[in-house]
Amino acid sequence: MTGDEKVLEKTLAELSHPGRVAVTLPCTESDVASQIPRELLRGELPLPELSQLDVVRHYTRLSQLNWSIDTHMYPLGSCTMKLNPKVNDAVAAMPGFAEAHPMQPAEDVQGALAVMYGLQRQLAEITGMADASLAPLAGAQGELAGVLVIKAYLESIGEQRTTILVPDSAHGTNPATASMAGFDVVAVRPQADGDMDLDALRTALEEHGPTVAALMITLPSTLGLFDRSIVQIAEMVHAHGAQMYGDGANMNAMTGQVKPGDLGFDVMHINLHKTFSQPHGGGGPGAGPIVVKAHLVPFLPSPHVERVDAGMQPQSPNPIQQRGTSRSSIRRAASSVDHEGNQTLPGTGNTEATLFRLVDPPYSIGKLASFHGNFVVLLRAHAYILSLGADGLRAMSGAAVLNANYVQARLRDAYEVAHDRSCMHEVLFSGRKQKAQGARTLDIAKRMIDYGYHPPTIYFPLVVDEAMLIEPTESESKETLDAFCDAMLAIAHEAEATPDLLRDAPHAAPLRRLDEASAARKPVLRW
Amino acid sequence: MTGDEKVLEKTLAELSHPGRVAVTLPCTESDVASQIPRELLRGELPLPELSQLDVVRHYTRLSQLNWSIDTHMYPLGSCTMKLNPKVNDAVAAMPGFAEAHPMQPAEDVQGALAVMYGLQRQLAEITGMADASLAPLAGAQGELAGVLVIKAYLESIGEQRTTILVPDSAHGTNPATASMAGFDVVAVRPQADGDMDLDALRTALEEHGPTVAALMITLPSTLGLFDRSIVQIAEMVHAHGAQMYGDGANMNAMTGQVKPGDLGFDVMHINLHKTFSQPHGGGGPGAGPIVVKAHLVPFLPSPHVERVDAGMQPQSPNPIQQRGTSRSSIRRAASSVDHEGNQTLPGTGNTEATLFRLVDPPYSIGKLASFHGNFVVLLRAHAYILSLGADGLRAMSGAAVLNANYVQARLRDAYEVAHDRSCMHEVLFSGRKQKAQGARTLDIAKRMIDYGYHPPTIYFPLVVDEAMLIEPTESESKETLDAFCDAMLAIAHEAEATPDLLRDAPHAAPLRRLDEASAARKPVLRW
Amino acid sequence: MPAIESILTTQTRSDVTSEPVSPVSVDQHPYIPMTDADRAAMLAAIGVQSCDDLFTDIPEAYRRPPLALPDALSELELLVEMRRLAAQNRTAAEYACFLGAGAYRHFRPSIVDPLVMRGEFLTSYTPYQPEVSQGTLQTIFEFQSLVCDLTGMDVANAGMYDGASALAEACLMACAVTGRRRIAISERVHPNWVAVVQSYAHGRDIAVDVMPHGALAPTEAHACLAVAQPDFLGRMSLDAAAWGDSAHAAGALYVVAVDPISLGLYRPPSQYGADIVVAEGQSLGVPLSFGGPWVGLFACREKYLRQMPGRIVGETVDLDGKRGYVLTLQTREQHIRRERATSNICTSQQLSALAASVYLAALGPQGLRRVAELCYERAHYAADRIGAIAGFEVERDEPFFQEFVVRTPRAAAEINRALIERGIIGGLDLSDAPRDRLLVCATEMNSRVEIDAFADALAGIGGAR
Amino acid sequence: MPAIESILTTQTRSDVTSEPVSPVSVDQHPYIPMTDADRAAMLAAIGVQSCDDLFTDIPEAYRRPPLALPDALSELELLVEMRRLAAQNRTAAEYACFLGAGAYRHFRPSIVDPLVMRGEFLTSYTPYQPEVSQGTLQTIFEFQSLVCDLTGMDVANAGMYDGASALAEACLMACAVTGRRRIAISERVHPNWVAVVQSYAHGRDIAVDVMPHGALAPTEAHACLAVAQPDFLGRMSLDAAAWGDSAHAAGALYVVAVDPISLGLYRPPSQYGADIVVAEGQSLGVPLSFGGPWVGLFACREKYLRQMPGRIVGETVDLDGKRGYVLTLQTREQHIRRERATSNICTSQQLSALAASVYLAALGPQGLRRVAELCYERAHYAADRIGAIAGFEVERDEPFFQEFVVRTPRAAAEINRALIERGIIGGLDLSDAPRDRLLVCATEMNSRVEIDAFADALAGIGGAR
Ligand SMILES: Cc1ncc(COP(=O)(O)O)c(C=O)c1O
Ligand SMILES: Cc1ncc(COP(=O)(O)O)c(C=O)c1O
Repeated sequence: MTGDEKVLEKTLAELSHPGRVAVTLPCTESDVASQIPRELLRGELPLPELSQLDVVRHYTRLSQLNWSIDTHMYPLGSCTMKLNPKVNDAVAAMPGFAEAHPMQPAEDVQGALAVMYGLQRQLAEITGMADASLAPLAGAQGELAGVLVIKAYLESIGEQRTTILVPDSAHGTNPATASMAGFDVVAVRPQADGDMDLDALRTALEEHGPTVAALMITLPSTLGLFDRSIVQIAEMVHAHGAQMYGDGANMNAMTGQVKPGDLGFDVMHINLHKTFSQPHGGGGPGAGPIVVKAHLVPFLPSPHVERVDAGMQPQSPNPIQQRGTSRSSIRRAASSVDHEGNQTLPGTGNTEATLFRLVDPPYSIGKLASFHGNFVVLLRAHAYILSLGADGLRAMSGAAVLNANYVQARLRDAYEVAHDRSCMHEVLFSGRKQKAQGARTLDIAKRMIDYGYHPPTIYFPLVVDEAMLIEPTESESKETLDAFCDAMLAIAHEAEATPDLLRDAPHAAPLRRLDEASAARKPVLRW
Repeated sequence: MTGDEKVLEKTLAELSHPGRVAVTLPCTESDVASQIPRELLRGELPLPELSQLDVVRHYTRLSQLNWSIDTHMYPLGSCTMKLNPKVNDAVAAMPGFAEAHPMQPAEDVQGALAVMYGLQRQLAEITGMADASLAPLAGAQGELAGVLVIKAYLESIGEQRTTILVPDSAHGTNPATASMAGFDVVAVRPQADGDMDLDALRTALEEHGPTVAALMITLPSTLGLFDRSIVQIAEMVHAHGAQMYGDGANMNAMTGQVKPGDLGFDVMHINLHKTFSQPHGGGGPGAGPIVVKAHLVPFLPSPHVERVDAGMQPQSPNPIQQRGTSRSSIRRAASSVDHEGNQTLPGTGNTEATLFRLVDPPYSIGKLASFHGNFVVLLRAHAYILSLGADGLRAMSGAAVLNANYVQARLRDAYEVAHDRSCMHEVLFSGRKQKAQGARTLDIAKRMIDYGYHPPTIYFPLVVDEAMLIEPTESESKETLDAFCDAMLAIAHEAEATPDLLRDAPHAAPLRRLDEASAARKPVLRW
Repeated sequence: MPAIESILTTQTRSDVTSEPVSPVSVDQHPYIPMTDADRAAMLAAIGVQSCDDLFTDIPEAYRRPPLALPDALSELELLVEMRRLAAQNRTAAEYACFLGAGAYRHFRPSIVDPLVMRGEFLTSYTPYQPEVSQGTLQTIFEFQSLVCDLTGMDVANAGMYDGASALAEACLMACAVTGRRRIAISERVHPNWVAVVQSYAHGRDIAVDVMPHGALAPTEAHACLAVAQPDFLGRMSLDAAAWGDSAHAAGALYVVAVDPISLGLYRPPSQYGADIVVAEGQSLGVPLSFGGPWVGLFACREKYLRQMPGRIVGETVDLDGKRGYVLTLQTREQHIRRERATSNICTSQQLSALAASVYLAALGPQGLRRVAELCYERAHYAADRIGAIAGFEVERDEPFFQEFVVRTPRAAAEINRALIERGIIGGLDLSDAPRDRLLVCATEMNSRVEIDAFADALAGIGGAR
Repeated sequence: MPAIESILTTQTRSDVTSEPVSPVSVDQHPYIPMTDADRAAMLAAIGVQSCDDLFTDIPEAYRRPPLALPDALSELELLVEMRRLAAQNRTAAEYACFLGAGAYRHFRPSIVDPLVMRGEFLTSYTPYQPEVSQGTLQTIFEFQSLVCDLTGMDVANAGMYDGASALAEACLMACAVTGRRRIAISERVHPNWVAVVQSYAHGRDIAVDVMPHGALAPTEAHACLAVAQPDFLGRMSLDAAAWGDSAHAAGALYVVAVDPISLGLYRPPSQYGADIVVAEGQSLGVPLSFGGPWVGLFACREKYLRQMPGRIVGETVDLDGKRGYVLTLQTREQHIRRERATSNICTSQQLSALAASVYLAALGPQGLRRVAELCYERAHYAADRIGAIAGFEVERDEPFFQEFVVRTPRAAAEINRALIERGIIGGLDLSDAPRDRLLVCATEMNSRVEIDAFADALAGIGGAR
């Protein structure tokens, strides 16, 4: 009942009141405006004016209108909404990282470069690839980078290939990326069991023959399945001189279980904001590093972190004796083992030793971002991998897959399973049965809100109608999964008995369903 | 609808599941248990076991069940629920403060001592007293300290006084403190206009004559009024050889407007978690420094921060030239003006210079806390005062008083004003009229929740029946006050038209009214 | 601290003195939303000319006194100045630290701060309105339960100011329970805590007998016997149960002060006769912060419940039968009982209690035991290393937990001074001539490598003349 | 970084190599709640023997490969290790900093982080379900509005990856709008941004003509003319309007990249003909963080709305007529339009956009103008001081905002090296032989005292041989 009942929270503009400020700043010592050419000077600046309490309350209240991993189970398929460990936020906030300037010379930012180098190696190891590039700022940009790398590679060997094959179960960014990279997209259908139809693939490969640059395939697929013929697929693709592009958004099912590199992938992107637990922030930031086989390394985006051979390692004096005279001596003593397990140079606090540096790969496809990528996202991912270790990463994917199969087992009688086989980290249902009863998948999703669960991904992938893609991740406990499944079963029963209840849902959210049609017809995009 | 509808949030014990942990720790390298005498060893340790996600969700969800300054107007009379500037939290988190050990030698904690000394001086200046002690951990402990100081002082001049006069409008901690300090409490009534009844005071003073140690009086009073005869009162009290104790919980009305020291107070406590914006944290921490006149200084609690005369001020070399060899040289250059405006010694980072030290006043009443008081609370208060400056502190009390009078003006026709005169920082209403209509003050308070406002302080002070003590503070904007007043007027109308609506309130809170009687009858105080 | 800071600072200050720093006229201060227009409108509504008209109750002569304080600092300048002051402290953030003596440096899991600092916890008041305070109320109920789990006692309150005042209140409570006016306390209780007990006791004119460790003999005159386990010097006594018996034999209550971390490894006081248990909660996820704010843990036997000081939260139901929590048994408290209240405590240390709850919830039994074991292991490793240095002797006559006493070959103060120059905060100087002694502490935060460095430093300093 | 850290670290690492660090068996990792008991029950429910049975779709030979990674670090050890690495960076946290060149150090008000880091913002996904995502959706609507206020443009999107990719997308959008396949861009745009435009353009086989500042002459072949104001060297051009006219004369779009802080003082691009405006949002309350995550601002004229890339939030009502916000105009996007989408962008940088919103809300018009004025004042003071040093020359042929070029008497790299030893991070080395040049930046974070120290240092170094 806070004020206007038609509004959950006023906008900043509605809260604005002339003369208010939320923060003080030092004074200027001259009339700056008078020093600037009149034609360059700004007139009015129409920004909202608020007190500090206004700003604090506004955003605190708005935040409470959100559901999030910190408040609710959020089984959004293909998004891997897992725990975001708070320790990673603490690491991200360390001034030594947060205040590092991207244009500083390498010798002054060895700590940051060590983190990036460490992650490059970790990702290559986890995926079984030769090397990694951390430049891409999100999965989609990773796709662009990967496809451009393929393009550059093919050009380098004098091949003109203009087509990319994309299963029509693929995420929208796959075809969108292919065309951004200047390729024609040819769709290939999966067969009934969810695996790729090898005959269809063969036909496509033969039909488009020498123009096929690559097959862009998601593993596990967006159907939540591990394609059993993936090795043959890779062989067929390679046989036609094309490259295997892997969409690694679903890596959470595979860490420590299988290495895409071993299966024949040439390049793959990884969504650090999925498998490696970067908080999603309501839509980013994320990061989409790519990993590649050796033949593609020279084409990686720039910059790339390279390790110079550690020759002149300075002495490590007793850290304590030098204390008080110079902190650098202490730092110099910080010799340690880097994250691949190799001996690294000591901290280069005030020494001239430079172990890591940024380089442009010889045939690089160029830059994708202003500087070196979403560093803090990389930092969190590095910390996450260090916190889990090899065993932890394997346990993580094992638990993620077990959780998904448990949900499948508990719900299979109530909801139609899209593919009757064990799934990977996510399970795909179809709402056909409920639709026939008068409740569409959208209605089921909205009803879940009343039960306190964020809806899953719906109507994706497009190849299954009334699709519900549920990804519990390893973070949810059995108790939570059981409560979730109980709710889903109750909803299935409601769909049968009282479908209207679902069509009107949600009933217990801050808002009821919103009119998206008129929002698009007469767009109101600003105050 | 999250699970059990009868429970807003499960307890940690209900969420517990054997084997779970929320944080990892390093390994031990031996079997420690075997090294400890069996009779000292613990058997089972029945603590809850949760995953990190369990813990994060539990507390995040619980927090959302709270109302707070960051989410709602919170006009709790006598509590000064004002903005808590976020910058003060940033200061409190600085490692140089957060990791300072209370047992370190003075020369190693000059920064912390400088903060305490600065605050001692600021509080003395603001209140017009000779000096301050920051030891008391809350207002009530400040009261105890103040009364014990009076007791020690009187003893030192050979007086045996056993009575303390306390207006019956006083906060409960006043009489409770008086008896904790071993005094008998004699109550004095205010007169109709809210000021103290001088005749009653005279009678009391004469009746108890030489046994009266002090008058404990709150200024402005808990009625939200500035006692117009405060100066006479002080004279009368002093004339009888007794001391004036001031309860400074309401200092927010007086900063920069009047100095209690000028009015004749001998000792006063200040609630830093009220006037000086320490966040209340759901019930603390706070701090209750006391300020005293010169004759009471020798009796202050220990420790007290003393400033040693700055003789040997080291040279200030060019900060830059020395850089890289020793940071201390940089620090040494940080000469500056301290917060009273005096020239201070430079930071003593690595120098031997010691400007501030902890001392025990010669006739100290002793220690009140393990160490030096609630340092971080003191730190926040110091930062707050520096952020406002003299003008800001005066503007603060001015706005606080104007806001309260504005609320009084807007609501006076709907609710009975306890005293028909301009109030200070808070306004006292009586719900008599509404009670007659069938809605008690409690019902009005609960109804306010439905309108999105935290209820005011109710049924306090005890001397006005159906009391509603409203303190808006300077932090609330006119728009917020207007919306609040509109709600109060609507409620007054409801009380007349549909009192049941109030008696059933709240209707829009996480819970309806709770059964406090049975909670006290059969206490369930743990899982 | 960085050059940039100090430099900026000097400028900051000169700003302060030379020219108004506040960039906006005061009515536009970010903490005070009232604008000139607002003020005018409000004054009109009230029907007065100016703000001053609202202060006429203040005798003319005393109104608007001068305030000798510097001009406001902008937020940027404030942060620079505070960083400068913070940099003047030599803390465990930058130095190795072997100082304990009642304030312990332990690992604080990263989840504690982001949860405790959520605005809804941080900026709410004592939960007087339960319908909109269930967050705080449930966390208090859980805190009480955790304290009971930890100490093994029946009931606990919402927390006291700190460990020392909790002990003082416990002794006063014992007096109320027994109607006696003498307190017996062991000489081995932290001296600061004894001092606080004396301050509180002095108020009520109650006598405090500090008894020698060898002869803890409470009489019929004593309301309680108060001891510490571990004691001020870190020792774990085997006589704790016997002391309890002697107290009970004298009809006195047995009050035990414990280190909460030690309870991860050592048996709880409930198992050796304690009637009231108090503890300093700082070790449980609360930063050192130069001594506060911390929180006192307070637990006792059920039968003493109604004499217990402080706030207590109880479980109940709302009108719809939903579970909820409320402040309860308030008839003990000052706002109801006034001069007959069990204590005058009102605002306490809820946020620190919350931090302790999150800490315990995060560690669980496995984690707390692990921390206690690491403290034991590191402290004993340190004792072995130091004991092996010529001229240094570790007092080992009794078992200890994470702290121990070292006899030093030269003035302890000199040694500490030499240590700080080597980047190490040494132990507590216990020197009571003729003996030179250091009270040394090691926890899970002191790595073996660091302990080795400490020992090497002592070896280097020790001999030096 | 402190002794204690480094020391702890070495031990940490040895722990790692010598023995399992994880104190609990992996199924008890805090990030993975599943216990052995849970696993058994779930496997039974599924009807398989072991977890491995769930991975049989993976060809036998490839299952469970070895993973050459060190054992898990405990949280304590992780923090020690990360602090050690952080300490190896020489940053503006400890050094005076005069480096800009596309990454600017500005004051970040303290309210930004606690609000932005609230779990409900931090850990929510792209708002696909509006009923439970109004927090994020309204903040995006407000972000779009603030960007429009700032740039003076009609419409803005929810934000792009960063300024450089925003510029690249703007150029591709211009190609889509005009149907042309050449991009004209000024040589004075940040070289990294030009490089990103080239990468993106290469994908679609679009040509990029980098035009000399003196001759920005787009032709009928060009989809757009892209310029920067201020430009890479900090200069504010008086020809911005003329460039716009030349672009429009050629039927090309006029794309302008701006520094958002400069808009507090300088007129917005909407007033000199811009069709699309992009900017790097980092200056608006986002930390430097070695280059990311930041956020790209993207605004344009209404008529180009439907070719705009990225997410857009619109206002609407729910079934009860309550105001709400939703993702809208999604038919532009990849998940609907697939290979015909305006861009492939999906996950963007929402949290950084939120930080920028909070920043702008906190500063307001007074604050933003003040920051811009301080930057101007400090930068020009620095230029005056440095210009007065023998051997140093400041390029002043054009007006500048907060960055300027200095000709140095000796190799810029040597000068920077000497500066860092004096606690100062110098400017960007622009040296293009034979000239030695530094690009120097000063903002409100550089005090006059600090600038003086910088100048004195240059004077000392400059002469040196
Ligand atoms: C399968 C798949 N591929 C690609 C993407 C695109 O990744 P991003 O959103 O980081 O650009 C996503 C995530 O939405 C995805 O689920
Ligand atoms: C008038 C008055 N006096 C004393 C106190 C006690 O202060 P504290 O709660 O900090 O102990 C309060 C606050 O509750 C109060 O309002």
